[in-house]
Amino acid sequence: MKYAKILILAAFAGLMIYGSMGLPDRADPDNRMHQERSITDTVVAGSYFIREAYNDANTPNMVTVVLGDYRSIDTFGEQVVVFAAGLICLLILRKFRPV
Amino acid sequence: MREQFESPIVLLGARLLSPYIMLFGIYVIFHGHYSPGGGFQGGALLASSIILIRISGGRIISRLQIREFFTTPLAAIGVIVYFLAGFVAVLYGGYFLDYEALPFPGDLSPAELRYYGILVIEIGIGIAVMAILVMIYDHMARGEDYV
Amino acid sequence: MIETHLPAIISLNFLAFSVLIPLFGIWKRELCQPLASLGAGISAVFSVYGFIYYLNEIPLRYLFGGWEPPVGIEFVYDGLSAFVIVVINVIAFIVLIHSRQLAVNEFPNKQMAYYSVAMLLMLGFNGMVLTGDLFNLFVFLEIASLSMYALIAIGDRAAPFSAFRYLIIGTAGGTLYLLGVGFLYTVTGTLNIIDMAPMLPEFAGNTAVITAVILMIVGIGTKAALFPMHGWLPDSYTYAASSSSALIAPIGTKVAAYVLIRVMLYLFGIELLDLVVPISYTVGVLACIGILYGSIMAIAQNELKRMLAYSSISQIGYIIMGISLANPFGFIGALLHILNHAVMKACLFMVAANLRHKEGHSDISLFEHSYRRKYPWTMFSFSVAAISMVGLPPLAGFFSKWYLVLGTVEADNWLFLAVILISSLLNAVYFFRVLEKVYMKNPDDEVPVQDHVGENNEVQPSMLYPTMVFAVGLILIGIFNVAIVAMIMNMIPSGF
Amino acid sequence: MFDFILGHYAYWLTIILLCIGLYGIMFKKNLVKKTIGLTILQISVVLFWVSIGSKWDATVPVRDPGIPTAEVANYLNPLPHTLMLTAIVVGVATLGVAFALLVATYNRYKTLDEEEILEQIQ
Amino acid sequence: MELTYVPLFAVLVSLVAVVPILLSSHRPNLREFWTILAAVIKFGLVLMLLPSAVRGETVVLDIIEIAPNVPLQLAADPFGVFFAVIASGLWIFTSFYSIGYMRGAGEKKQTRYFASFAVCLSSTIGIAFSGNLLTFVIFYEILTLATYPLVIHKENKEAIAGGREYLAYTLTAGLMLVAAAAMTYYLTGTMDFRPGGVYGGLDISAPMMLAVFMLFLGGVGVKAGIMPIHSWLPTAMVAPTPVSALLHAVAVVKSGVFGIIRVVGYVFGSDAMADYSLNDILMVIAGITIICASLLAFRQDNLKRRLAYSTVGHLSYIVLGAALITPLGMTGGIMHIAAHATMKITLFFCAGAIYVNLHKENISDLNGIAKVMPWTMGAFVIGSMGLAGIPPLNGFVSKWYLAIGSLEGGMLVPVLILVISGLLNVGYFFPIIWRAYFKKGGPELEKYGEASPFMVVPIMVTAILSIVFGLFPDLFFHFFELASAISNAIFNGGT
Amino acid sequence: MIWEVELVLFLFLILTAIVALEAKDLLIAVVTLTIFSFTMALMFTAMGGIDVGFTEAVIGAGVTGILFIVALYQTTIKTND
Repeated sequence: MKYAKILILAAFAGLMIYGSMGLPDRADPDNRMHQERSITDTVVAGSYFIREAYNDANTPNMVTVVLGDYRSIDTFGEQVVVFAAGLICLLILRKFRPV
Repeated sequence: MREQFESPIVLLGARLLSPYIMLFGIYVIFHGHYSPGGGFQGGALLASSIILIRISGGRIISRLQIREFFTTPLAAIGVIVYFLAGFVAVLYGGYFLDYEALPFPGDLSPAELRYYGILVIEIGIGIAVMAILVMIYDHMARGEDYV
Repeated sequence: MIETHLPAIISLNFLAFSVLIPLFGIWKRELCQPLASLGAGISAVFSVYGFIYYLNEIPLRYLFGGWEPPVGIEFVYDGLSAFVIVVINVIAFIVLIHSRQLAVNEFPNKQMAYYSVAMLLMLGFNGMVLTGDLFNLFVFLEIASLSMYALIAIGDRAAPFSAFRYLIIGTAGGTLYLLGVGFLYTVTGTLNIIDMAPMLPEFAGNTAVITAVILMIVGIGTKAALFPMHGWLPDSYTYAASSSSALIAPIGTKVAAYVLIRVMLYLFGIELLDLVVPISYTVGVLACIGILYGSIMAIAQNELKRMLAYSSISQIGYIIMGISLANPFGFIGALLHILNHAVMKACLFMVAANLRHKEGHSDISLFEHSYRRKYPWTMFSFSVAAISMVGLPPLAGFFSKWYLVLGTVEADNWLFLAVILISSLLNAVYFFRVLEKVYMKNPDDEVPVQDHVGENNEVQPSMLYPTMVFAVGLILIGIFNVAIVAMIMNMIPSGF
Repeated sequence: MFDFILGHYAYWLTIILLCIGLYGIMFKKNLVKKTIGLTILQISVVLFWVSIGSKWDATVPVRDPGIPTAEVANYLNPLPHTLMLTAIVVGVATLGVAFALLVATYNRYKTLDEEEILEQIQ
Repeated sequence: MELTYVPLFAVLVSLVAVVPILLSSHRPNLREFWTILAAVIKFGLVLMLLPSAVRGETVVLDIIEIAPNVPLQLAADPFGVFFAVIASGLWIFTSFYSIGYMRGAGEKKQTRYFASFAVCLSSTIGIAFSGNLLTFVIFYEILTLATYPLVIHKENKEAIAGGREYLAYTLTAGLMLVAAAAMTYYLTGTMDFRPGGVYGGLDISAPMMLAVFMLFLGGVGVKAGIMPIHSWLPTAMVAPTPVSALLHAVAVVKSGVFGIIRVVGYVFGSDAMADYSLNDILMVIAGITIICASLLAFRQDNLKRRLAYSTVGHLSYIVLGAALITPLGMTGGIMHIAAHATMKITLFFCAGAIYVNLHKENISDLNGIAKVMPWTMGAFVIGSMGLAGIPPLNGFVSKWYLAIGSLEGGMLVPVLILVISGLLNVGYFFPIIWRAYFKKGGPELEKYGEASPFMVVPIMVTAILSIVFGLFPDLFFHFFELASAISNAIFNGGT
Repeated sequence: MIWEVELVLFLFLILTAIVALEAKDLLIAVVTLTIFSFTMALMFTAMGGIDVGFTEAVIGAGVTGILFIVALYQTTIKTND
């Protein structure tokens, strides 16, 4: 079992290094995600945020705009996760006295 | 959680520190539009200030601040604020969470509407995160027990 | 109005109820279960309505915040997601009705939080099915997973520990999925599935994309209990409370399998998957091993719920094998099996719950033939579901196997064909073992039959009827499966 | 070659962190240690996302009136940062649930060692 | 009169009868009344289809689509009607006989017994009228399930072991059939049964064809009891005797051979069989089975087991008829379905009567019983002679056509096999008759008399039927006419 | 972003991660994990993710640490590995 685990760990490391070879250089402004248009000529979300965030929401902090507006359902889901965590603690640790 | 800790110095330090952390947390929530920060960070800071009192003072003192019982409804209120911000937009003909459709009073441009929409949900997040982090702490500190 | 907002209504309705339940629950504890059923019922009605509505409409894309997809997040309500939504919501509705007595019996002092968390679980599953954004999928995955850990932790003495192990494995899986999404995002610069799919052929052969595929399959496979990542499942299902396992077992792994379909067939497409490494074939082989492993382990179990858990591993293998075949028949088989297996497993776990409720155990070695007198209809449901599981016509299980067999034949994949046939036999072994115990008197038993047979002692209607609904549903699905297949055929992804 | 290493060393170091986290999950018997491993794994993934969001010669994603937003290269990509905010909070929620389960487990078995608990279950 | 829905009603009538049978579980007379009513109605419905079948017409009814472009289709073609007439006709006698047997032996759970019996017959008629492979598979599996409660009826260890073995064999077979059907669908694009086959003229590699054929053979061959996979059949003898009679004479095993002829004649077709020399395989298997089963029958002391091995042998006559792929051989094989059914059911009825009356199962205990049960033993003699192929009886007719058929195909070995097997048949039946008639029985026989009329009358009727059909094969049901029409259809590419 | 700073931080991260996993006392492990989180926050800031850095500092280093400590208070700080 221990050797199997070591094998898994090695396989994971190997896979990650193999994958990292195909990744573009870090911080290179020519990366896909930093372009204005994608290769299928659709809008690239990240660049759109930089250009339009202030015009759309009057807010200088782009992260806040993305968080609160463009991807607000993500944030909503995240809030639900936190809410779920609270409820779950209640569920697991609290017992209500029998009626 | 213990009923009470017998360390006045620690308690005093915590009581001195706590309001400033809380103030900073509120600042972070409301200033999230202009600088790093927002609902989560602010909520977490608020929670830290409350938990600080709870750790240093014990149960009896912390009751004077926010009672354990109120954290769950507070969390629900936070979620409901966010949910309503989306739902009201639906009622006024937009998509869910489409702040342009929100009926804020006054004659506001879409960008300003979004500005206030974001502010509303940040407040909702702040309340919920604060309440829930405190809630998790409370449950953990009491262990498995009857209410 | 309703049509436009249908995806949001179906999923977010659960959230509204999960907040409502604590509010009303503090006031009156008995209201929790009806409210939960009501919430699931509303979503079920809307999803059925949406499914019918979909039949004559183009796919619906719900734009949250009104932003166009690559910028904002969308819910994609097309045939595939509408189908799976109907399956999970209707089953959740019926299971929640069934859970009333169980909750009173097993955790009377935790009902309020339980139903609230169950609603969040359904919110997570609905979101996972509907969302068209890879990161949003992760968020909903975490909602569903967290709720799942919690529901599993309610139960026997060992339940929290098994839930903790599941949490470790499941969160690691979710994290790996997130890492895979990160790779994809680095390469393509987008997160939207519909936006990303046409870009990926440009990056064919890129090692990062291949790694991303593997990481995502491993991550989701953990949730789906694909073979090497199945370790959490038997303990969790066994030790969880009966109502939890009846809720989680039919739905949880199916949704993960659905996500695998989305990722493997819609996002990457089968050519891209097999370009450098034959990933789809590897996944298929893993599914095969899982099928055989699950069936063999199920034979060795004495506890009914544990047996069903192992059988789940093997049945999930069928679905994933159907996906990996990547031809129309395999696809039909996989989707039909999502439906069939959900109904069958719900029925079987509910039977186990009924037995636990009445007898206090579900240990197969203690089953006796008086059960058929005591619980005639429960045992009827069990027989129908078991026979359907084995895959005998004209019950539902036969037809999904039939399409899978057609798929393997079309792919010239004799190994998979043999595995399906062998595992059907193994299924027969472990289900007929139970049926034999229930329907036949023990030959070693010297007690005369008349003294031994109990009175009709059937469970109360609130538990019996849901069980029966599934049993009858299996027969109906079997007879009218062609209507379902006709719908599924509209969903077959392009490129097959 | 140097450019390649400069562009990729962060990935490799992140991979080391990921492997440390995975090692903690798989090899440690103590449940708290497993949780620590899980935390390391999660934060490492966050690090990966943040590192891919970086950009040479760009400033933080807060609009500075002196730097034009029309030129995308001037600002960092805010999207990965946003996503990672979410991921961190999800991580802490998971941690909360994990601790609740830990406490419940400890109350039942009076130990946090996985093997001892498994022995007790048998 | 519109015949379209008659096949459906014929299938459904006994299925519907299950409900009143279950409801009247505490009133035996009413329950058995329902059984017999259903049997008579079913037989009448099947007879309604007979004239059109004799004219060579097929009544087709698509009930519902169960897979894209594959309906659940009932098609009462001549072959189906032929089989349905035998099955439903003999069910009437079996019902009467069951009443006598079950009451005589004081069996438990008779309601379950009669209900399963009804389902069994439903699926048998369904098999007979199946219009395509998928329908066939469905009814085939239902038959498997419905027979299981009958096999384990006694619920002792032996019965449970027998039931397990039965399930293991037949479920495996069902799966192989599913695989074979899927491959056929993939290779030919159709699942219909067509006289002359659907594989003709297709360019398929030989190993593939062999694989499909072997899967089919495994699928239907298990129920047909061909040799390496026959062993469930003797084991299943633990069931009550009417069940054995049904299993071995009418429903299950005949469904198997019916399936083999369907596969050979309607799926593969004679051309494909000959082109890929698949018939050789079938013939070798059939020949080996005939000889080995007859030899094994000698070793059995249990009467029912001896009859079981005899059944295994005789089923392979039919398989042999199919394997000859000559029109006359096919005719002989099909005729033997009817002939063997009437004769073997007579023999099993006799065995059951002896068991109920004297509680004797072993051949060595049968000394002198002819004096006690003259009618029963008379019928037994007729049946066994018929099986051995003595001329005036109906076993002779089918054997004759089999022999002619093999000569027509220019083969001598099958004729030889038939002759040897006929001798062996005589060999293993003769000791029974000899003991019954010429050995002196023990004193305890004095207190017994003939079995109850519920049992003796069906025995006599079936015995007489086997004589009548031997003399006039076309009487009443046009068996011979039908059989030759069927083989004509198969070999001349449809009527 | 200055890669020399990042490299130092990376080395420190790896060091703290290993210590956090290998420490024999769970309290030490948790404190080291907090240091790890805080270093990670610095790292995020160095890479330009000021919001992420802030969040990590507050939540990762603050709240997580508190939760760990409370969990240990409820259970035990003994460990075998």
